[in-house]
Amino acid sequence: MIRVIFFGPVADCVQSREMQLDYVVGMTLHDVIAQLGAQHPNAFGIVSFIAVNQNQVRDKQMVLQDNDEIAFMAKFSGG
Amino acid sequence: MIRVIFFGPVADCVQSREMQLDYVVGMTLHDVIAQLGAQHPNAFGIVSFIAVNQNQVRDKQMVLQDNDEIAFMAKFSGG
Amino acid sequence: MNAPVRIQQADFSQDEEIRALRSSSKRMGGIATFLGCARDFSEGRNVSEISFDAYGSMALAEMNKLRNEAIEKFGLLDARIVHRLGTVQCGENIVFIAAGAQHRAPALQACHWLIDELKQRVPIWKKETTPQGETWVTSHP
Amino acid sequence: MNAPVRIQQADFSQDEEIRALRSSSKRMGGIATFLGCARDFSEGRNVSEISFDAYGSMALAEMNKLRNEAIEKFGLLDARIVHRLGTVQCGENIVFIAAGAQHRAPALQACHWLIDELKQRVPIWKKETTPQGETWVTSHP
Repeated sequence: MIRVIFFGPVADCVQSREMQLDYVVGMTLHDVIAQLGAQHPNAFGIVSFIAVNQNQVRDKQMVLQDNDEIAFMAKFSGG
Repeated sequence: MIRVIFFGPVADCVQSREMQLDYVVGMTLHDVIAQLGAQHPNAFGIVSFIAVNQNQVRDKQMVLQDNDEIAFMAKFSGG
Repeated sequence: MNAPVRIQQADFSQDEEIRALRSSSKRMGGIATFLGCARDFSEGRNVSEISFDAYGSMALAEMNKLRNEAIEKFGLLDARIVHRLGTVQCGENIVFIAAGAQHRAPALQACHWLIDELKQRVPIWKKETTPQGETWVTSHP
Repeated sequence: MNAPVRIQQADFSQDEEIRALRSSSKRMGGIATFLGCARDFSEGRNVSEISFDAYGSMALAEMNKLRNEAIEKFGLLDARIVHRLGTVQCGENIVFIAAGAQHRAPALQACHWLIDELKQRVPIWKKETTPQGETWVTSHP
Protein backbone atom coordinates (compact mmCIF):
# COMPACT_ATOMS: atom_id res chain seq x y z
CA MET A 1 0.00 0.00 0.00
CA ILE A 2 1.18 3.54 -0.83
CA ARG A 3 0.01 6.28 1.51
CA VAL A 4 -0.53 9.64 -0.19
CA ILE A 5 -0.97 12.72 2.00
CA PHE A 6 -1.99 16.33 1.36
CA PHE A 7 -1.81 19.49 3.43
CA GLY A 8 -3.03 23.07 3.36
CA PRO A 9 -4.02 24.36 -0.09
CA VAL A 10 -3.48 21.00 -1.83
CA ALA A 11 -5.67 19.19 0.72
CA ASP A 12 -8.38 21.83 0.17
CA CYS A 13 -8.28 21.27 -3.62
CA VAL A 14 -8.31 17.47 -3.31
CA GLN A 15 -10.92 17.73 -0.53
CA SER A 16 -9.02 15.05 1.33
CA ARG A 17 -5.90 14.79 3.49
CA GLU A 18 -5.02 11.18 2.77
CA MET A 19 -5.44 8.42 0.17
CA GLN A 20 -4.21 4.89 -0.17
CA LEU A 21 -3.09 3.40 -3.47
CA ASP A 22 -2.39 -0.25 -4.17
CA TYR A 23 1.30 -0.98 -4.39
CA VAL A 24 2.51 -2.55 -7.66
CA VAL A 25 6.09 -3.79 -7.93
CA GLY A 26 8.15 -1.34 -10.01
CA MET A 27 5.71 1.55 -9.77
CA THR A 28 7.31 5.01 -9.90
CA LEU A 29 6.50 8.37 -8.44
CA HIS A 30 5.61 9.42 -11.99
CA ASP A 31 2.90 6.70 -12.11
CA VAL A 32 1.29 8.10 -8.97
CA ILE A 33 1.45 11.67 -10.28
CA ALA A 34 -0.12 10.61 -13.60
CA GLN A 35 -2.97 8.76 -11.88
CA LEU A 36 -3.81 11.38 -9.23
CA GLY A 37 -2.98 14.37 -11.43
CA ALA A 38 -5.65 13.28 -13.94
CA GLN A 39 -8.23 13.06 -11.14
CA HIS A 40 -7.21 16.30 -9.41
CA PRO A 41 -5.69 18.65 -12.00
CA ASN A 42 -6.26 21.83 -9.96
CA ALA A 43 -4.57 20.36 -6.90
CA PHE A 44 -1.58 19.11 -8.86
CA GLY A 45 -1.31 22.49 -10.57
CA ILE A 46 -0.20 24.02 -7.27
CA VAL A 47 2.12 21.19 -6.20
CA SER A 48 5.66 22.60 -5.85
CA PHE A 49 7.34 19.97 -3.67
CA ILE A 50 7.09 16.21 -3.36
CA ALA A 51 8.42 14.24 -0.40
CA VAL A 52 8.74 10.48 -0.12
CA ASN A 53 9.04 9.30 3.47
CA GLN A 54 9.60 12.91 4.55
CA ASN A 55 12.52 13.52 2.21
CA GLN A 56 12.12 15.91 -0.69
CA VAL A 57 12.35 14.13 -4.05
CA ARG A 58 12.97 15.75 -7.43
CA ASP A 59 13.44 12.63 -9.60
CA LYS A 60 9.96 11.54 -10.72
CA GLN A 61 11.37 8.29 -12.08
CA MET A 62 12.02 7.20 -8.48
CA VAL A 63 10.84 3.63 -7.93
CA LEU A 64 8.52 3.33 -4.94
CA GLN A 65 8.55 0.69 -2.22
CA ASP A 66 5.59 -0.84 -0.47
CA ASN A 67 4.39 1.33 2.45
CA ASP A 68 6.01 4.49 1.14
CA GLU A 69 4.46 7.77 2.28
CA ILE A 70 4.19 10.39 -0.48
CA ALA A 71 3.34 14.03 0.25
CA PHE A 72 2.32 16.41 -2.55
CA MET A 73 2.85 19.92 -1.29
CA ALA A 74 2.17 23.51 -2.38
CA LYS A 75 4.84 26.18 -1.94
CA PHE A 76 5.53 26.58 1.78
CA SER A 77 4.28 29.70 3.57
CA GLY A 78 5.20 29.16 7.21
CA GLY A 79 7.04 31.63 9.42
CA MET B 1 34.58 78.73 33.32
CA ILE B 2 35.18 75.67 31.12
CA ARG B 3 34.05 72.33 32.53
CA VAL B 4 36.24 69.39 31.46
CA ILE B 5 34.97 65.87 32.11
CA PHE B 6 36.52 62.40 31.89
CA PHE B 7 35.07 58.88 31.92
CA GLY B 8 36.21 55.28 32.13
CA PRO B 9 39.85 54.69 31.15
CA VAL B 10 40.64 58.41 30.70
CA ALA B 11 39.23 59.27 34.15
CA ASP B 12 41.38 56.48 35.65
CA CYS B 13 44.53 57.91 34.00
CA VAL B 14 43.75 61.49 35.04
CA GLN B 15 42.61 60.23 38.47
CA SER B 16 39.74 62.66 38.25
CA ARG B 17 36.34 62.85 36.58
CA GLU B 18 36.04 66.62 36.34
CA MET B 19 38.12 69.81 36.20
CA GLN B 20 37.36 73.46 35.78
CA LEU B 21 39.48 75.81 33.69
CA ASP B 22 39.26 79.58 33.61
CA TYR B 23 37.60 80.85 30.47
CA VAL B 24 39.63 83.28 28.35
CA VAL B 25 37.99 85.05 25.41
CA GLY B 26 39.13 83.44 22.13
CA MET B 27 40.52 80.27 23.70
CA THR B 28 40.31 77.21 21.45
CA LEU B 29 39.89 73.50 22.03
CA HIS B 30 43.52 73.18 20.99
CA ASP B 31 44.57 75.45 23.89
CA VAL B 32 42.80 73.16 26.38
CA ILE B 33 44.36 70.03 24.83
CA ALA B 34 47.84 71.60 24.96
CA GLN B 35 47.48 72.59 28.60
CA LEU B 36 45.92 69.36 29.93
CA GLY B 37 47.86 67.08 27.55
CA ALA B 38 51.15 68.34 29.00
CA GLN B 39 49.93 67.55 32.53
CA HIS B 40 48.37 64.14 31.66
CA PRO B 41 50.20 62.72 28.64
CA ASN B 42 49.12 59.10 29.31
CA ALA B 43 45.47 60.04 29.54
CA PHE B 44 45.56 62.14 26.38
CA GLY B 45 47.38 59.30 24.58
CA ILE B 46 44.19 57.23 24.74
CA VAL B 47 41.77 60.03 23.87
CA SER B 48 39.97 59.09 20.64
CA PHE B 49 36.92 61.35 20.75
CA ILE B 50 36.26 64.86 21.97
CA ALA B 51 32.80 66.27 22.57
CA VAL B 52 31.87 69.87 23.27
CA ASN B 53 28.45 70.21 24.88
CA GLN B 54 27.73 66.56 24.02
CA ASN B 55 28.46 66.92 20.34
CA GLN B 56 31.49 65.24 18.85
CA VAL B 57 34.04 67.77 17.57
CA ARG B 58 36.90 67.07 15.15
CA ASP B 59 38.12 70.64 14.53
CA LYS B 60 40.60 71.46 17.28
CA GLN B 61 40.67 75.11 16.23
CA MET B 62 37.10 75.43 17.49
CA VAL B 63 36.70 78.57 19.58
CA LEU B 64 35.19 77.85 22.99
CA GLN B 65 32.46 79.77 24.76
CA ASP B 66 32.17 80.43 28.47
CA ASN B 67 30.48 77.50 30.31
CA ASP B 68 31.27 74.96 27.57
CA GLU B 69 31.46 71.32 28.68
CA ILE B 70 34.35 69.41 27.09
CA ALA B 71 34.62 65.61 27.30
CA PHE B 72 37.87 63.83 26.41
CA MET B 73 37.01 60.20 25.70
CA ALA B 74 38.76 56.91 24.98
CA LYS B 75 37.45 54.62 22.25
CA PHE B 76 33.96 53.45 23.18
CA SER B 77 33.43 49.88 24.36
CA GLY B 78 29.76 49.69 25.27
CA GLY B 79 27.33 47.06 24.10
CA MET C 1 13.14 22.11 29.91
CA ASN C 2 11.38 22.38 26.55
CA ALA C 3 13.10 20.97 23.46
CA PRO C 4 15.08 23.53 21.43
CA VAL C 5 13.03 22.80 18.28
CA ARG C 6 9.25 22.62 18.60
CA ILE C 7 5.97 22.88 16.71
CA GLN C 8 3.14 23.66 19.09
CA GLN C 9 -0.35 25.15 19.39
CA ALA C 10 0.48 27.05 22.57
CA ASP C 11 2.11 30.45 22.71
CA PHE C 12 5.67 30.73 24.04
CA SER C 13 7.62 33.20 26.18
CA GLN C 14 10.69 34.91 24.72
CA ASP C 15 12.19 35.22 28.20
CA GLU C 16 11.85 31.48 28.82
CA GLU C 17 13.36 30.60 25.44
CA ILE C 18 16.27 32.97 26.03
CA ARG C 19 16.81 31.54 29.52
CA ALA C 20 16.94 28.01 28.08
CA LEU C 21 19.27 29.13 25.28
CA ARG C 22 21.79 30.87 27.52
CA SER C 23 21.79 28.04 30.08
CA SER C 24 23.75 26.04 27.50
CA SER C 25 26.91 28.18 27.83
CA LYS C 26 28.42 30.99 29.89
CA ARG C 27 30.49 31.94 26.84
CA MET C 28 27.44 33.42 25.12
CA GLY C 29 28.06 37.10 24.46
CA GLY C 30 25.43 37.72 21.76
CA ILE C 31 21.90 36.43 21.29
CA ALA C 32 19.92 37.37 18.19
CA THR C 33 16.24 36.58 17.93
CA PHE C 34 13.51 36.87 15.34
CA LEU C 35 9.85 36.88 16.25
CA GLY C 36 7.23 36.63 13.52
CA CYS C 37 3.75 37.83 14.45
CA ALA C 38 0.34 37.86 12.79
CA ARG C 39 -0.32 41.24 11.18
CA ASP C 40 -3.76 42.80 10.83
CA PHE C 41 -3.12 43.66 7.18
CA SER C 42 -1.61 41.67 4.30
CA GLU C 43 -1.55 42.29 0.55
CA GLY C 44 -4.06 45.10 0.94
CA ARG C 45 -6.60 43.11 2.94
CA ASN C 46 -7.53 43.18 6.63
CA VAL C 47 -6.66 39.95 8.39
CA SER C 48 -8.45 38.83 11.54
CA GLU C 49 -6.67 35.54 12.14
CA ILE C 50 -4.20 33.14 10.57
CA SER C 51 -4.34 29.37 10.70
CA PHE C 52 -1.51 26.99 9.97
CA ASP C 53 -1.34 23.51 8.55
CA ALA C 54 1.88 21.48 8.58
CA TYR C 55 3.39 18.19 7.56
CA GLY C 56 4.30 17.84 11.21
CA SER C 57 6.88 15.07 11.23
CA MET C 58 8.75 16.42 8.19
CA ALA C 59 8.52 20.02 9.45
CA LEU C 60 10.05 19.05 12.78
CA ALA C 61 12.80 17.04 11.06
CA GLU C 62 13.61 19.97 8.73
CA MET C 63 13.67 22.43 11.64
CA ASN C 64 16.09 20.18 13.53
CA LYS C 65 18.28 19.96 10.41
CA LEU C 66 18.20 23.76 10.09
CA ARG C 67 19.27 24.15 13.72
CA ASN C 68 22.16 21.72 13.29
CA GLU C 69 23.26 23.38 10.04
CA ALA C 70 23.17 26.84 11.61
CA ILE C 71 25.19 25.72 14.65
CA GLU C 72 27.81 24.24 12.31
CA LYS C 73 27.82 27.01 9.67
CA PHE C 74 27.99 29.99 12.07
CA GLY C 75 29.77 28.36 15.02
CA LEU C 76 26.83 28.96 17.34
CA LEU C 77 26.81 27.89 20.97
CA ASP C 78 23.09 27.08 20.71
CA ALA C 79 19.93 27.83 18.73
CA ARG C 80 16.18 27.41 19.19
CA ILE C 81 13.27 27.36 16.74
CA VAL C 82 9.59 27.35 17.76
CA HIS C 83 6.66 27.50 15.31
CA ARG C 84 3.01 27.62 16.29
CA LEU C 85 0.26 25.68 14.52
CA GLY C 86 -3.52 25.94 14.67
CA THR C 87 -5.16 29.35 14.72
CA VAL C 88 -3.32 32.51 15.71
CA GLN C 89 -5.17 35.78 16.26
CA CYS C 90 -3.98 39.04 14.78
CA GLY C 91 -1.13 40.42 16.93
CA GLU C 92 -0.10 37.03 18.31
CA ASN C 93 3.21 35.19 17.98
CA ILE C 94 3.80 32.77 15.08
CA VAL C 95 7.47 31.83 14.97
CA PHE C 96 10.50 32.38 17.15
CA ILE C 97 14.17 31.92 16.29
CA ALA C 98 17.07 32.45 18.69
CA ALA C 99 20.77 32.10 17.95
CA GLY C 100 23.49 32.44 20.59
CA ALA C 101 27.22 32.83 19.92
CA GLN C 102 30.32 34.19 21.61
CA HIS C 103 30.18 37.33 19.49
CA ARG C 104 27.37 39.27 17.90
CA ALA C 105 28.04 38.89 14.16
CA PRO C 106 27.53 35.10 13.90
CA ALA C 107 24.44 35.27 16.14
CA LEU C 108 22.85 37.99 13.98
CA GLN C 109 23.78 36.31 10.69
CA ALA C 110 22.54 32.89 11.84
CA CYS C 111 19.22 34.31 12.99
CA HIS C 112 18.63 35.96 9.61
CA TRP C 113 19.69 32.78 7.76
CA LEU C 114 17.45 30.56 9.91
CA ILE C 115 14.23 32.47 9.29
CA ASP C 116 14.95 32.75 5.54
CA GLU C 117 15.69 29.02 5.29
CA LEU C 118 12.71 28.07 7.45
CA LYS C 119 10.39 29.85 5.02
CA GLN C 120 11.97 28.00 2.08
CA ARG C 121 12.36 24.54 3.55
CA VAL C 122 9.81 23.80 6.28
CA PRO C 123 6.45 22.31 5.12
CA ILE C 124 4.01 24.68 6.84
CA TRP C 125 1.15 26.55 5.16
CA LYS C 126 -0.60 29.71 6.27
CA LYS C 127 -4.25 30.61 5.65
CA GLU C 128 -5.42 34.16 6.29
CA THR C 129 -9.00 34.91 7.35
CA THR C 130 -10.21 38.22 5.90
CA PRO C 131 -13.66 39.85 5.52
CA GLN C 132 -13.60 38.44 1.94
CA GLY C 133 -13.05 34.88 3.20
CA GLU C 134 -10.11 32.58 3.70
CA THR C 135 -7.02 32.51 1.48
CA TRP C 136 -3.95 30.30 1.51
CA VAL C 137 -0.82 32.44 1.37
CA THR C 138 1.61 31.54 -1.38
CA SER C 139 4.16 34.36 -1.43
CA HIS C 140 7.21 34.85 0.79
CA PRO C 141 6.88 38.49 1.82
CA MET D 1 5.32 52.30 30.02
CA ASN D 2 9.11 52.59 30.01
CA ALA D 3 10.77 54.89 27.48
CA PRO D 4 11.95 53.18 24.27
CA VAL D 5 15.55 54.32 24.84
CA ARG D 6 17.04 53.91 28.31
CA ILE D 7 20.29 53.64 30.27
CA GLN D 8 19.68 51.94 33.59
CA GLN D 9 21.29 49.96 36.40
CA ALA D 10 18.40 47.49 36.64
CA ASP D 11 17.98 44.41 34.50
CA PHE D 12 15.17 44.33 31.92
CA SER D 13 12.72 41.74 30.60
CA GLN D 14 12.75 40.85 26.89
CA ASP D 15 9.06 39.95 27.06
CA GLU D 16 8.17 43.37 28.50
CA GLU D 17 10.26 45.20 25.92
CA ILE D 18 8.69 43.20 23.08
CA ARG D 19 5.21 43.83 24.49
CA ALA D 20 5.91 47.58 24.57
CA LEU D 21 7.38 47.47 21.05
CA ARG D 22 4.46 45.65 19.45
CA SER D 23 1.87 47.76 21.23
CA SER D 24 2.88 50.56 18.86
CA SER D 25 1.37 48.87 15.77
CA LYS D 26 -0.75 45.91 14.70
CA ARG D 27 1.04 46.01 11.34
CA MET D 28 4.20 44.54 12.91
CA GLY D 29 5.00 41.22 11.24
CA GLY D 30 8.68 40.89 12.18
CA ILE D 31 10.60 41.75 15.34
CA ALA D 32 14.36 41.28 15.46
CA THR D 33 16.23 41.59 18.74
CA PHE D 34 19.82 41.52 19.88
CA LEU D 35 20.77 40.80 23.48
CA GLY D 36 24.36 41.31 24.58
CA CYS D 37 25.40 39.44 27.74
CA ALA D 38 28.47 39.34 29.96
CA ARG D 39 30.65 36.36 29.02
CA ASP D 40 32.80 34.46 31.50
CA PHE D 41 35.79 34.58 29.14
CA SER D 42 37.29 37.37 27.02
CA GLU D 43 40.61 37.65 25.17
CA GLY D 44 41.85 34.51 26.87
CA ARG D 45 41.05 35.62 30.42
CA ASN D 46 38.31 34.55 32.83
CA VAL D 47 35.91 37.36 33.59
CA SER D 48 33.86 37.46 36.79
CA GLU D 49 32.05 40.77 36.29
CA ILE D 50 31.90 43.77 34.01
CA SER D 51 31.32 47.35 35.06
CA PHE D 52 30.27 50.21 32.82
CA ASP D 53 30.93 53.90 32.85
CA ALA D 54 29.11 56.30 30.54
CA TYR D 55 28.80 59.92 29.55
CA GLY D 56 25.15 59.54 30.44
CA SER D 57 23.52 62.58 28.87
CA MET D 58 25.47 62.22 25.59
CA ALA D 59 24.97 58.43 25.51
CA LEU D 60 21.21 58.81 25.86
CA ALA D 61 21.12 61.51 23.19
CA GLU D 62 23.16 59.33 20.79
CA MET D 63 20.94 56.30 21.45
CA ASN D 64 17.85 58.38 20.70
CA LYS D 65 19.48 59.62 17.48
CA LEU D 66 20.32 56.01 16.53
CA ARG D 67 16.72 54.94 17.11
CA ASN D 68 15.37 57.79 14.97
CA GLU D 69 17.89 57.11 12.21
CA ALA D 70 17.04 53.38 12.17
CA ILE D 71 13.29 54.04 12.03
CA GLU D 72 13.86 56.38 9.07
CA LYS D 73 16.53 54.33 7.25
CA PHE D 74 14.79 50.93 7.47
CA GLY D 75 11.15 52.05 7.60
CA LEU D 76 10.62 50.53 11.04
CA LEU D 77 7.33 50.72 12.90
CA ASP D 78 9.22 51.04 16.20
CA ALA D 79 12.57 50.33 17.89
CA ARG D 80 13.88 50.12 21.46
CA ILE D 81 17.41 50.33 22.91
CA VAL D 82 18.28 49.60 26.55
CA HIS D 83 21.83 49.62 27.98
CA ARG D 84 22.73 48.77 31.55
CA LEU D 85 25.30 50.66 33.60
CA GLY D 86 27.02 49.86 36.89
CA THR D 87 28.22 46.32 37.54
CA VAL D 88 26.95 43.30 35.64
CA GLN D 89 27.77 39.77 36.74
CA CYS D 90 28.95 37.14 34.30
CA GLY D 91 25.93 35.72 32.45
CA GLU D 92 23.77 38.81 32.95
CA ASN D 93 22.23 41.12 30.36
CA ILE D 94 24.13 44.19 29.14
CA VAL D 95 22.33 45.63 26.13
CA PHE D 96 19.07 45.02 24.32
CA ILE D 97 17.99 46.17 20.87
CA ALA D 98 14.61 45.50 19.30
CA ALA D 99 13.44 46.53 15.84
CA GLY D 100 9.89 45.96 14.57
CA ALA D 101 8.75 46.28 10.96
CA GLN D 102 5.99 45.01 8.68
CA HIS D 103 8.34 42.45 7.16
CA ARG D 104 11.32 40.55 8.45
CA ALA D 105 14.20 41.88 6.30
CA PRO D 106 14.14 45.51 7.50
CA ALA D 107 13.69 44.40 11.13
CA LEU D 108 16.71 42.07 10.94
CA GLN D 109 18.88 44.58 9.06
CA ALA D 110 17.99 47.42 11.42
CA CYS D 111 18.78 45.33 14.49
CA HIS D 112 22.24 44.44 13.13
CA TRP D 113 22.88 48.07 12.12
CA LEU D 114 21.78 49.41 15.53
CA ILE D 115 24.12 47.27 17.62
CA ASP D 116 27.07 47.97 15.27
CA GLU D 117 26.41 51.72 15.37
CA LEU D 118 25.83 51.72 19.13
CA LYS D 119 29.29 50.26 19.67
CA GLN D 120 30.83 52.93 17.42
CA ARG D 121 28.88 55.97 18.52
CA VAL D 122 27.64 55.71 22.11
CA PRO D 123 30.03 56.94 24.86
CA ILE D 124 30.03 53.92 27.18
CA TRP D 125 33.11 52.12 28.49
CA LYS D 126 33.42 48.57 29.78
CA LYS D 127 35.83 47.34 32.48
CA GLU D 128 36.33 43.60 32.95
CA THR D 129 37.23 42.13 36.34
CA THR D 130 39.53 39.12 35.97
CA PRO D 131 41.75 37.17 38.41
CA GLN D 132 44.61 39.37 37.12
CA GLY D 133 42.77 42.57 38.03
CA GLU D 134 40.60 45.08 36.23
CA THR D 135 41.04 46.09 32.59
CA TRP D 136 39.24 48.65 30.45
CA VAL D 137 38.18 47.04 27.18
CA THR D 138 39.28 48.91 24.10
CA SER D 139 38.51 46.58 21.18
CA HIS D 140 35.18 46.01 19.41
CA PRO D 141 34.92 42.22 19.34
